[in-house]
Amino acid sequence: MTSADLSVQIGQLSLRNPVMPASGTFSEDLAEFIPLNELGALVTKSITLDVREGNPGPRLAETAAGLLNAIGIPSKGVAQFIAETLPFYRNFTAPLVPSISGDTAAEFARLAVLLSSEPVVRGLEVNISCPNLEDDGKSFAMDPVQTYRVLRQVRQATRLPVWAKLSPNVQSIAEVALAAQEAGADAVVVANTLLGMAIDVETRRPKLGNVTGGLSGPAVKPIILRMVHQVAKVVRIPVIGVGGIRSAEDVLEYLMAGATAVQVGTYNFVHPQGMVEVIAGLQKYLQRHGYASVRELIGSVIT
Amino acid sequence: MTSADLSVQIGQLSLRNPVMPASGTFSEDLAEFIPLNELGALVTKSITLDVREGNPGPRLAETAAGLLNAIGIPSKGVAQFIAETLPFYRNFTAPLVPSISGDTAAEFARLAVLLSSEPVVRGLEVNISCPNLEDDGKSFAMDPVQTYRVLRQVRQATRLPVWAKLSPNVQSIAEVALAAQEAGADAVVVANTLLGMAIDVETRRPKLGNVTGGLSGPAVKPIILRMVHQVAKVVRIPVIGVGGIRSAEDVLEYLMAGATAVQVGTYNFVHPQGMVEVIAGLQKYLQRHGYASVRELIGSVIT
Amino acid sequence: MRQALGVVRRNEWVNGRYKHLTVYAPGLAQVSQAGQFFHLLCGADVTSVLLRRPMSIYQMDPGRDELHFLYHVKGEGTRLLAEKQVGHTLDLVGPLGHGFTLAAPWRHVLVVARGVGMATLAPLIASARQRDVAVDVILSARTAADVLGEREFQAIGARVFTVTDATGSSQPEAVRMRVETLLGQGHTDAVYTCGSARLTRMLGEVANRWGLPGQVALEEHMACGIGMCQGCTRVFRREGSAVHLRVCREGPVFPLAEVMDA
Amino acid sequence: MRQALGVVRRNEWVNGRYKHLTVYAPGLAQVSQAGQFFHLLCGADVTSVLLRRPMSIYQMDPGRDELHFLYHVKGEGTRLLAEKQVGHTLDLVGPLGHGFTLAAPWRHVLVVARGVGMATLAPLIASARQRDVAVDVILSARTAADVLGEREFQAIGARVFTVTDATGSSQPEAVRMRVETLLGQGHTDAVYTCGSARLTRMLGEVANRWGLPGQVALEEHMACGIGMCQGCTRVFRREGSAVHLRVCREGPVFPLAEVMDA
Ligand SMILES: Cc1cc2nc3c(=O)[nH]c(=O)nc-3n(C[C@H](O)[C@H](O)[C@H](O)COP(=O)(O)OP(=O)(O)OC[C@H]3O[C@@H](n4cnc5c(N)ncnc54)[C@H](O)[C@@H]3O)c2cc1C
Ligand SMILES: Cc1cc2nc3c(=O)[nH]c(=O)nc-3n(C[C@H](O)[C@H](O)[C@H](O)COP(=O)(O)OP(=O)(O)OC[C@H]3O[C@@H](n4cnc5c(N)ncnc54)[C@H](O)[C@@H]3O)c2cc1C
Ligand SMILES: Cc1cc2nc3c(=O)[nH]c(=O)nc-3n(C[C@H](O)[C@H](O)[C@H](O)COP(=O)(O)O)c2cc1C
Ligand SMILES: Cc1cc2nc3c(=O)[nH]c(=O)nc-3n(C[C@H](O)[C@H](O)[C@H](O)COP(=O)(O)O)c2cc1C
Ligand code: FES
Ligand code: FES
Repeated sequence: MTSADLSVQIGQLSLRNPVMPASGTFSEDLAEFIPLNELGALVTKSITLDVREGNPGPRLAETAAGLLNAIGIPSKGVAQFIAETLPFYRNFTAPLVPSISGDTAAEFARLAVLLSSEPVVRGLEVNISCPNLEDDGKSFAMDPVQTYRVLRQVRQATRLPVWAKLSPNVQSIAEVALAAQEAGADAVVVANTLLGMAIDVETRRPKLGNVTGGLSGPAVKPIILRMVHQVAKVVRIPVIGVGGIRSAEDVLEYLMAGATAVQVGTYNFVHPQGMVEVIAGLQKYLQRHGYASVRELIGSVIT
Repeated sequence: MTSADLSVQIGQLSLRNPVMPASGTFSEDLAEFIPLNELGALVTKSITLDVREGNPGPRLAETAAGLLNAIGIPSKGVAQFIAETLPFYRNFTAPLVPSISGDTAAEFARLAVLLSSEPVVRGLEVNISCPNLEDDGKSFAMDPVQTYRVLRQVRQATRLPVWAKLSPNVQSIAEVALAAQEAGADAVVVANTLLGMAIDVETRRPKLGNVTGGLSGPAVKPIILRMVHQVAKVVRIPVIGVGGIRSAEDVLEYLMAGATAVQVGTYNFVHPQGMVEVIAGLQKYLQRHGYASVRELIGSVIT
Repeated sequence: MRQALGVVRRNEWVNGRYKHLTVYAPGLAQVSQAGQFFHLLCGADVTSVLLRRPMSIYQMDPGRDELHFLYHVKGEGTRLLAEKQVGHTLDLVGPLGHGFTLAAPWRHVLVVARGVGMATLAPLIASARQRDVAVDVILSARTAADVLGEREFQAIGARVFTVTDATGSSQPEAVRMRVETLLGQGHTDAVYTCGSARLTRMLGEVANRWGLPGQVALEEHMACGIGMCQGCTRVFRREGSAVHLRVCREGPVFPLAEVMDA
Repeated sequence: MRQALGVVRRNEWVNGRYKHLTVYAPGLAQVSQAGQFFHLLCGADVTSVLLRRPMSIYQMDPGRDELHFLYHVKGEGTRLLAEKQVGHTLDLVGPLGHGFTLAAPWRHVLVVARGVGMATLAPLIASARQRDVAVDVILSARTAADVLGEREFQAIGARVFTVTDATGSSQPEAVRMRVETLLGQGHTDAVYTCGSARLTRMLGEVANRWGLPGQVALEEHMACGIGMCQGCTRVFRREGSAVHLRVCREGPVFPLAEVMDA
C-alpha cells in the first residue's frame, strides 16, 4: 500500500506530520529514545526572560487517569537558553518552536525579539495560560482583552509564526481564540492544563506544594476535545489540540473535531517512544481507510 | 471504640451523615440494594414542570476514568412525580430533596411552590447547571446574574431549604456561588458535570447522540475539588461537593477542602452498595484518627 | 437482584473471538431466568474500566450453583474479563431485567439468533426443550467457523439451521424466506430473536403478518443496569403511544410488536 | 538507557510487605550501575495507574541477563506490580540516573540503610565486597522481622549491625553514636545512605565533621524519570550556591555535602 501523506500546514510552517510534544513534557533528553526528526515539530518547555526557580515541591501528584503538576516555570532565562539549548537543536531538521512565558506583554515581546534573530527558531508558542504563575490560577488567557494585548505585541515583535496557547479554565474558550486570531496569531493551541487539587487525607495537606496545579492526561481528553471542536468552528486559523493523547485514535478524534495538529504531553512520560508509535498508528489508519492525506480528516466529524 | 458523630447540618436540615446520592444517579430502584435510610439525604433526578423526553441516544460513553452522559432531563412532569414518586419516599426517614429543573425562572418558582406543599419534601436542589438543555452547554449557572434571578424567585416561592447546583463550566465558580448565596440559597452544590465530547473514529460520529455531554467520574475529581476549595473560601453557606467520589478518602478530601456534605454520582452505577461502604469507611477514619465528629474535618486542609 | 462476589471456575476460549465463563455464585442461578442479564465488574478497580459490562445469562446450573456467560472479547472491558483466572473473584450485580416468556400453551417456537445473540437465547431454548416444546433455531454468523451452539441445540432436540455471511444465506431477505417457510408449516406459536437490528425488524414484520407473538432481547449501552441513570432508554410503541422505556429495567426482552427503532 | 520489554522470572514475597522481582531483560544488567534505577510500567494500560514507578536496581546478574528489584508493596502501582506472574512481560525504561561512586583508593566504607533503602544500597555493598573493600552496614527497620539483607550481606563478608524502632536503637541519635564509634576506629574512607531523611541529615553532619566523602540516594515523586518534566527537582548546594537539580537525571545519588533539604 502506498503510504498516506501525513504533512500538515500551520500557517507558513509545514510539518511532516501533525504530532509534536507539548511544552513542558519534552526536552533534549528524549533524543536518547526516539529520532526527533520524525516528529512534526519540537516545542520546548516555556522559557522566561530571567532565571526562575519554579514552584516548591512536591510538584507532582497522580490522579485517576490524570497527572496534577505544579512545576511552575523554572527557567534558566532566555540568554542561557539561546547559548546552551539552541545549539542542540541545530542538529535537527524538525522545526523548533520555543514556548515563551512572561509576566507582562512587554516581556513576551522582548522574548520574541530575542528569539527571532536565531535561525534555528522556526516559530513561537506563546504560553499565556500557565495556571501556576499567578494567584488562584489566573492567567492572560482567561481574558480576551489581555490575550489580544499580549499576542498583538508579540505579533509586532516578530515575523515568526506565532501560536497562542490558551487556557481551558475559562467559560468561553472560543472567545479567547478569536481574540488571539484578531491579534494576528497564526494558530491557537487548545489547551493548557485544567486547574485542579488533591489532598493527602492522612496529613491533611495538599499533595502539591503549590496547593493547586494543572491537570493533564487521559482524564481531561473529553473536555479539551470539546473545546477544540468549539474553537475550530469559529476561527479561521489552525487549531492545535492538546490534552490526554495516548494513541493514534486519540489523535484522530482531535483531527476530526477540527484540529490541524496535536501535541502529546503526559504520555511522553509514560512511553518515551509513544509519539513515534502514535505517528505509525495514524499512517495505518489512513491506509486502512483509504485516505490519501491526513488533511482530509481535519474537521471531518459528522454532526 | 465509641463511634464518631457523622451528622452534619445544611442550613435548617440535619443529615445523619454527609453522604447522599447525586441527582440523576439515583432512583427508587436503589432501595433493592441498600437501606436508603442510612444515607444522609435522598436527591432525585431533576424533574421539570411538564413531560420531557430527554436526548436522543446514544446517551452514554465511557472515557478514561470518566463517563460522558447526554441524558438530558427526561421527566414525567411534576404532577406525575407528586402522584407516583413521592408516595414511595414516605416510607423513608432520610430527607427527600427533589432536584428541579426549568427553562425559565418562573418555571423554577412554580416547581418550588408545587413541591413545597408536599410534607415528604424536605428541601429543593435547584439544578441551574444542566449542560445539555441549551445550545453549546449554556445554562443559568454560567452567569451570576441569571443565577441570582432564578434562586431569588425560588427563595420567594418556598420556605424549604434551597440548594443551588452550580456548573463547573465557568471561569469563576466562586462568583456564581456568591450570587446564589446573595439570592438566599441555603447551600451550593459544587458541581454538575464538565462539558465534554468523544468521537468514534471508525464512524466519524460523536459517541453521544447530543454531540456533547457531561463528564463525571473519578477523572473530574481534582477539578471539582479545587472548585469546592475556591467556593468554600468565600461563601458563608454550606458547600456540598460532588464529582468523582468513590471512596471514604475521596469524601475526606472534599470535607477537608471545605465541603459540609458530599454527593456520590457515577460510582452508584459501578457499586450499588458503594455509598454505604463509603459511610462505613468515613466512620473508620474518624475513629482511627480520634475525631469525635466529622464536622471537625470541614475545611481542615492545612495550606 | 443483588451485588455479589462469585468465583471463576472456568474461563475458556470457545473459538478465536468468544470465551465461555463459568462462575460459582451460590443462590443466583436459582433466581435467574432466560433473557435476564448480570452486570459484571471487569476491571480490578474503577479506573481500569469504569463501568460494569452487561452480559446475558448463557446457562444457569442451580445444582452446581453456577452461572455461565458466553462473551465476545471486543474491547477493553471484555479483554479484562478474558484475563480472569480460575479462582479469581468476580463482582456481579443481578439477575437484572425481565426475561423471555414462554406461555404454557405454546408447543412450537422459532428462534433467530445472530452472533453472540445466541448466548442470550440459549437458556430459552434449553427451557423450552425441557418442557418438550419444539424449537426451530436459525443461527446466523459471519462464517461457518463463527457459528456457535449448533451441536449443543441439536443435542437437546432442537432443529437447527445455520446461515452465514460467507455464503450470503444470512441476508435478511434470505432469512425471511427461511422463516416464512418454517412458519408456513403451520405449527409455530411464537418467535424470538437477539443479536441483529436488521433481523429484528424483519422478524417483527413477519410476526406481525402472521399474527404471531414475538420477543426480542435488545442491547443498549448501560451505565447502571438497574434503572437509575436512564442511559439505556429507547422508544417503544405501547398502548398506542411512543414511550421511553429502560432496556435494563423494562427489558432487555421486549415484545417485537413494541419495537420502533431496532 | 532505553525502553524495553522484560519477562518476569520470579516475583515472590520476602516478608509480609516486600517482594523480590526478577526480570529477564537481555543487555540491561551489563550497562547498569549500583544506585541507578529503572522506571517500571506497573499497570496493563495507562488508566489503571498512569505513571511508571521508579525502582532501584537491587541486583544485576549479567550472566543470566537478569535485573532484580526489591520493592515495598505500598499503593496501587506496587500492588499491580505484585500481581505480575512468571512469564508476564514488564515494560521498563532504564537504567536511569547516576549511581554511586566507589573511588579506587577507598578500602573501607560505611553504609546506613533504612527500610527498603537497603535495596538501593545492596549492589553497592556487593561490588565493594567484590573489590575486597571492607563494608560496615547499619540496617534500620521498624521491627526485627522487617530487617532485610542481614544474612545476605554477612555472607559476602560485610559487618552488619541492625537497629529497630521496636528497641529504640534506630533513633537518629542512637545511630549517630553507632556511626561515630565505627568512624572512631579510623579506617572508614566514605559513607553511604538511603531510605531516611533524618538519617541522611545525621550522616551528612557526621561526614562533614569527620571530613569524609558521603553519598545518598534520594527519592522524589517522578513523572518522566528521564529529565523532561522537572517534577523531581530539589535544591542542592553546589559550588557555593543553591541549585535546582533533577533527582532522576543529576541523581538519584548525590554527594551528602550537597543535600540541603533531606
Ligand atoms: C442486556 C445485554 C446483554 C448482553 N449480553 C451479551 C452476551 O451474552 N455476550 C456478549 O458477548 N455480549 C453481550 N452484550 C454486549 C456486551 O455488553 C458488550 O459487548 C460489552 O459491554 C463490550 O464491552 P468492551 O469494553 O469489551 O467493548 P467496548 O466497545 O470497548 O465498550 C465501550 C463501551 O461501550 C459499551 N458497549 C459496547 N458494545 C456494547 C453492546 N453491544 N451493548 C451494550 N453496551 C456496549 C460497553 O459496555 C462500554 O461501556 C450484552 C449487552 C446487553 C446490553
Ligand atoms: C529513584 C528511586 C528509587 C526507588 N527504589 C525503590 C526500591 O528499590 N524499592 C522500593 O520499594 N521503593 C523504591 N522507590 C520508591 C517507589 O518508587 C515507591 O514506593 C512507589 O512509586 C510507590 O508507588 P505506589 O503506587 O505503590 O504507591 P502510592 O503511594 O500509591 O503512589 C502514588 C504516587 O506517588 C509516587 N510515590 C509514592 N512513594 C514514592 C517514593 N517513595 N518515591 C517516589 N515516588 C513515590 C508514586 O510513584 C505514584 O506516582 C524508589 C523511588 C525512587 C525515586
Ligand atoms: C509536567 C508538565 C509541565 C508542563 N509545563 C508546561 C509549560 O511550561 N508550558 C506550557 O505551555 N504547558 C505546559 N504543560 C502543559 C502541557 O503542555 C499540555 O498542555 C498538557 O499537559 C495537556 O496535555 P497532556 O494531557 O497530553 O499532558 C505542562 C504539563 C505538564 C504535565
Ligand atoms: C447519568 C447522569 C445523569 C445526571 N443527571 C443529572 C440531573 O438530572 N440533574 C443534575 O443536577 N445533575 C445530574 N447529573 C450530574 C450528577 O448529579 C453529578 O453532579 C455528576 O455526575 C458528578 O458526580 P460524579 O462524578 O460522582 O458522577 C447526572 C450525572 C449522570 C452521570
Ligand atoms: S442502564 Fe441505567 S437506566 Fe438502564
Ligand atoms: S522525573 Fe521528570 S525530570 Fe525527573
